[in-house]
Amino acid sequence: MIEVKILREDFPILQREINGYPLVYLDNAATTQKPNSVIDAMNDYYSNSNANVHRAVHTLAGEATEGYESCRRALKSRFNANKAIITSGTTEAINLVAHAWGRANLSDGDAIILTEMEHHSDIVPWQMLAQEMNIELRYVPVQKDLTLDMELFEAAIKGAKLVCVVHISNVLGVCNPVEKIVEIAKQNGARVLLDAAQSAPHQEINFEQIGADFMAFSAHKMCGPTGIGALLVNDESFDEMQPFMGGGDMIETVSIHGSTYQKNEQKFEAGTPRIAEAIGWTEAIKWLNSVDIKIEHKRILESARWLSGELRRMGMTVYGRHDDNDAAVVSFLHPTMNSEDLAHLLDARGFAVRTGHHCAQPLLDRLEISGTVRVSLYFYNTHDEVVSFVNYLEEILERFA
Amino acid sequence: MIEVKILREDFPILQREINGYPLVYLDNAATTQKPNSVIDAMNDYYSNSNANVHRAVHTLAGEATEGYESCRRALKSRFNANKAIITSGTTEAINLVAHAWGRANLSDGDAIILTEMEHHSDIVPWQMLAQEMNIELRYVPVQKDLTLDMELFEAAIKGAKLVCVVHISNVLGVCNPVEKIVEIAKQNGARVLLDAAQSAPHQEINFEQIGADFMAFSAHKMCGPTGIGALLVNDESFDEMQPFMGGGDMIETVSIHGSTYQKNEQKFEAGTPRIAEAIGWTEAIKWLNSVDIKIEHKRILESARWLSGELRRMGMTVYGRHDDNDAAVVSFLHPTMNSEDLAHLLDARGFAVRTGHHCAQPLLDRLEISGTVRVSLYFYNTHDEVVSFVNYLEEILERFA
Amino acid sequence: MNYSAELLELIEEFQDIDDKMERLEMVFDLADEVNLLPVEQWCDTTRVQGCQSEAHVKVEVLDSEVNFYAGADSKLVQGLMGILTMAIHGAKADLVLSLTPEFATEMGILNSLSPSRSNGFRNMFDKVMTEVKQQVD
Amino acid sequence: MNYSAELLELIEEFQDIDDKMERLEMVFDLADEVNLLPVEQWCDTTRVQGCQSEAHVKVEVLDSEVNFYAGADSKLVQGLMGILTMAIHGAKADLVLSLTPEFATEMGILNSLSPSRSNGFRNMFDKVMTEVKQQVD
Ligand SMILES: Cc1ncc(COP(=O)(O)O)c(C=O)c1O
Ligand SMILES: Cc1ncc(COP(=O)(O)O)c(C=O)c1O
Repeated sequence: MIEVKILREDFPILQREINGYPLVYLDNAATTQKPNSVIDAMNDYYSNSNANVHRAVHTLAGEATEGYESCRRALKSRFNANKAIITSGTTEAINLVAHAWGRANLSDGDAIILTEMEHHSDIVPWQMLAQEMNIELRYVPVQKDLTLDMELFEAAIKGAKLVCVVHISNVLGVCNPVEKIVEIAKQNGARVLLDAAQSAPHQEINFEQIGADFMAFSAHKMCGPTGIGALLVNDESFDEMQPFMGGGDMIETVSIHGSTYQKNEQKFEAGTPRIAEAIGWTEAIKWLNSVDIKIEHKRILESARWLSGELRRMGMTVYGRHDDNDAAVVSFLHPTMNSEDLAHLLDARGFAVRTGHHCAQPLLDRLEISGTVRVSLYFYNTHDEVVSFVNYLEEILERFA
Repeated sequence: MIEVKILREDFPILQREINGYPLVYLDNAATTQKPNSVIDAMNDYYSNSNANVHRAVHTLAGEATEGYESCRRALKSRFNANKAIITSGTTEAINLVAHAWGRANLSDGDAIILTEMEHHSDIVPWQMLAQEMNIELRYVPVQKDLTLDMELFEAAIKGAKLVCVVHISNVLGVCNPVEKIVEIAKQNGARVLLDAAQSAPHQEINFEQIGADFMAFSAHKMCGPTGIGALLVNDESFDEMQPFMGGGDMIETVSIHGSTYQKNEQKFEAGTPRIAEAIGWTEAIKWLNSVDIKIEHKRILESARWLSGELRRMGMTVYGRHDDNDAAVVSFLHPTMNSEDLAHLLDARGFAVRTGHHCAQPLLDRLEISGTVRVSLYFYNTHDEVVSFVNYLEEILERFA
Repeated sequence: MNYSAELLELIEEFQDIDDKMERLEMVFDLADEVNLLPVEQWCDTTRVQGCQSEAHVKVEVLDSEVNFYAGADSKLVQGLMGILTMAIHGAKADLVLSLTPEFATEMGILNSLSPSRSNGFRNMFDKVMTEVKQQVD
Repeated sequence: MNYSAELLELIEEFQDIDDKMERLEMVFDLADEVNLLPVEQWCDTTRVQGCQSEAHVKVEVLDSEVNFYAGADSKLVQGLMGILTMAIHGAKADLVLSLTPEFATEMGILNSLSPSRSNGFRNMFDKVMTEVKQQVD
């Protein structure tokens, strides 16, 4: 086990001070920080190897192509997948499924199952598609215990063609029973899209073993750069996908009479790709590969559990349960104090938390609240940081509540 | 006028050696190199300010939001535009027009005008849309003198709803008469989309003055990072655009019964945006703002003219005319020697050129060739580099042709 | 600028504080200065756009003197309203119209706030100014 | 590895060259070693996939001896074919089947080429091996 102190040294931003106080970054579900290896790799690319990829002869283009494709290999290997399409993030990956698979394989009157726990990025694309194609959307409700109502899911699955489910909720940290969901979906002939934006950073995921058809996630939430993400696809669903965006790199031939497309992932990667980003992401995956993710997860989950207890003791309402596979995310509300005010006061001493609807309004509607304060931990957070957060929160409440 | 020697110092990659020879980077139409200020800004962002943008209270999120939005301001100000939507590049920007404007405003039997000079990224999206919506595509032919046949354009415009035209050809360097094209289009009630991927790096463009409705371009071709680009839109066309991709950040409210969307550019920027990239691009625009682009353009265009003459003297066929507004791009073919072989030999001494179809197969079909060798200059290229290129090429031809 | 003595004093007081938390504390305290606009009167015409929280303002110009009523579900926002109250409530309309949001920048409170909050302040200020102008014209 | 004396010599010759251009020059020269497959015989079954240029190969195993014919529109690619010719033409099929593309890596020619070209070489090698195997079985 690497000491967290040593692990922190990889992240230059953790030296930052805010208003004269050390940064305590507790907004990791929004985006994670980047280790030096990621920053340096992009730096090195731009300083030494920058070129456009594919179909070129010169040395730099070869290096850039190799760098870009190494990202795809790293993704396939870490997540055990046959096809990894590189996108600009989770959101584009889900939109890609809606356009490339949905529009080609769904039709008037079909049903898609979503859950009330979905992020907007896994709701709005389907609402838009539903409107266009007259498709029924069925939302699996979230129960009082913050889990999905699996009975209603089983009732809703009949006749559904696609199930879109978030692996780990970005508001609650709750990890959904995706193996069970895939099993039920498959029995009923439905495809499954996993929104793994929050799980990819926190778990070891075996895509093939889970048996989902699609899995979407973002680099920036797993120590990688902004502007890049991926969609993993199994072979069966990949073959059913039609091109989404058209342009350079995704074609085989173009004439004024029509075009033919590439056969592999590039078919869905139109235009100059995210080269520097892919090179950075490769390093982020290497960094994650080097971490004992189970031990680190357990450690920060313990901190989250402790934090939940302290917050409850202070009279807060905590939205989360923190089972073993849940993420170290703690959403809470003070009975009277405005959440944004609280976040401003926290920021005054360097504590970065997020407030608001976290892009999950349907979930908040179900919980009958309009937002939460969210603390989300990652592997470079220490228990000491969480303790100092609690101490300062108490000070705030004494002075302001 | 800044000495090119001094200007080169901004670009660390120009110190690179390839096989023991100094890199002579002549593949700028594919992608340009990045000045230190761009690399450093992204570095600094990841090392000191990285956070997710919008709707957040903490200091880092404020800095990230400010950084991201400063890119939009820089774009609007440099190109004199009211609306700048940030995309992942030219290709996505054009696909955005096809989906967000095209699908909402075109209908069965409408016509779109393209030219034979278009890049695949300005052809394939329209072929896909045409197939889906039964739209007619009319291609303006390229004449022997490598210009568009304006008579046939005027004949084709009747009844067309949209004209998509490349501002500067990435193969020929030819600058099309876009003011004239816009004038004719407007007289006939057609909208105009400019593919400015090659012109944005080389000219001062006043979007509002040109009067086009849409303008697409990529950061990576104008000293900025990969993975980011923009679509400029005028107000009239902006108001006609429907959302394209759905997800976080582009919504106002989401419920299980439906969603409402943002009113401004964010409506078309679903998901976590390209934050680091935007911050890098801002610096690239500042760098370009600091260059006397007219003088530098004239200088490299002179080199391109000289190169064309030398190549012709050596028996090459040159595809280009190099008028004052054309780009410093020189496409050529040796009568017998294979282009890729030539490029390999050039690379052996550090000269980076591109070969192949340059994602413009319809243009090459018209020229009855399958590819060219392309030398494309940018402001950091010196005339000495071009001279040494010619000298080495002569050596190659002596030994191999 | 034509700042009232009271406003000038407030600006100085703010400038004397280094610590961001203390500055926020002072803003909180100023929430009490607000002439409360009762929640029942909150509506679309009183709403300040672009605020993350609910923020409502109402202006009345009587005998060319500005009366300012406000309320918000955030105490911090209400504190900003308190500052604006001190700057304009009871002041002559022409004096009020000569103000710019500069004074808040001078206090250093705008950079103590997230961009969305400080934009919120600017929006509130603009809304108030527009309404004063309308009632004067 | 069971390299023939001729191939071993060639590998050494290549290893002795530092300069990339000279190495390419040698590859060019080896284009002459190819037993040309006439352009008229180029077709879909002879085409090497994934090559940027047209590259065609044909294999015949006669009396368990491999005969290799090839042609390309790139002289560099044809040079690679020449190297393969020296490695396999006239050799016993079982010896040929024991080869891996390693020898080209050892020569240093693969890293003298763009990834697409060196992939092209690998594709050519794989295609030849598959066809030898089919004819042996
Ligand atoms: C004229 C033209 N249009 C469009 C593109 C596509 O740009 P990107 O690949 O950055 O999306 C390019 C560059 O490849 C180009 O030269
Ligand atoms: C569960 C979940 N899904 C989707 C997203 C969207 O990811 P991105 O904004 O990177 O596209 C997020 C993050 O915001 C998320 O937490």
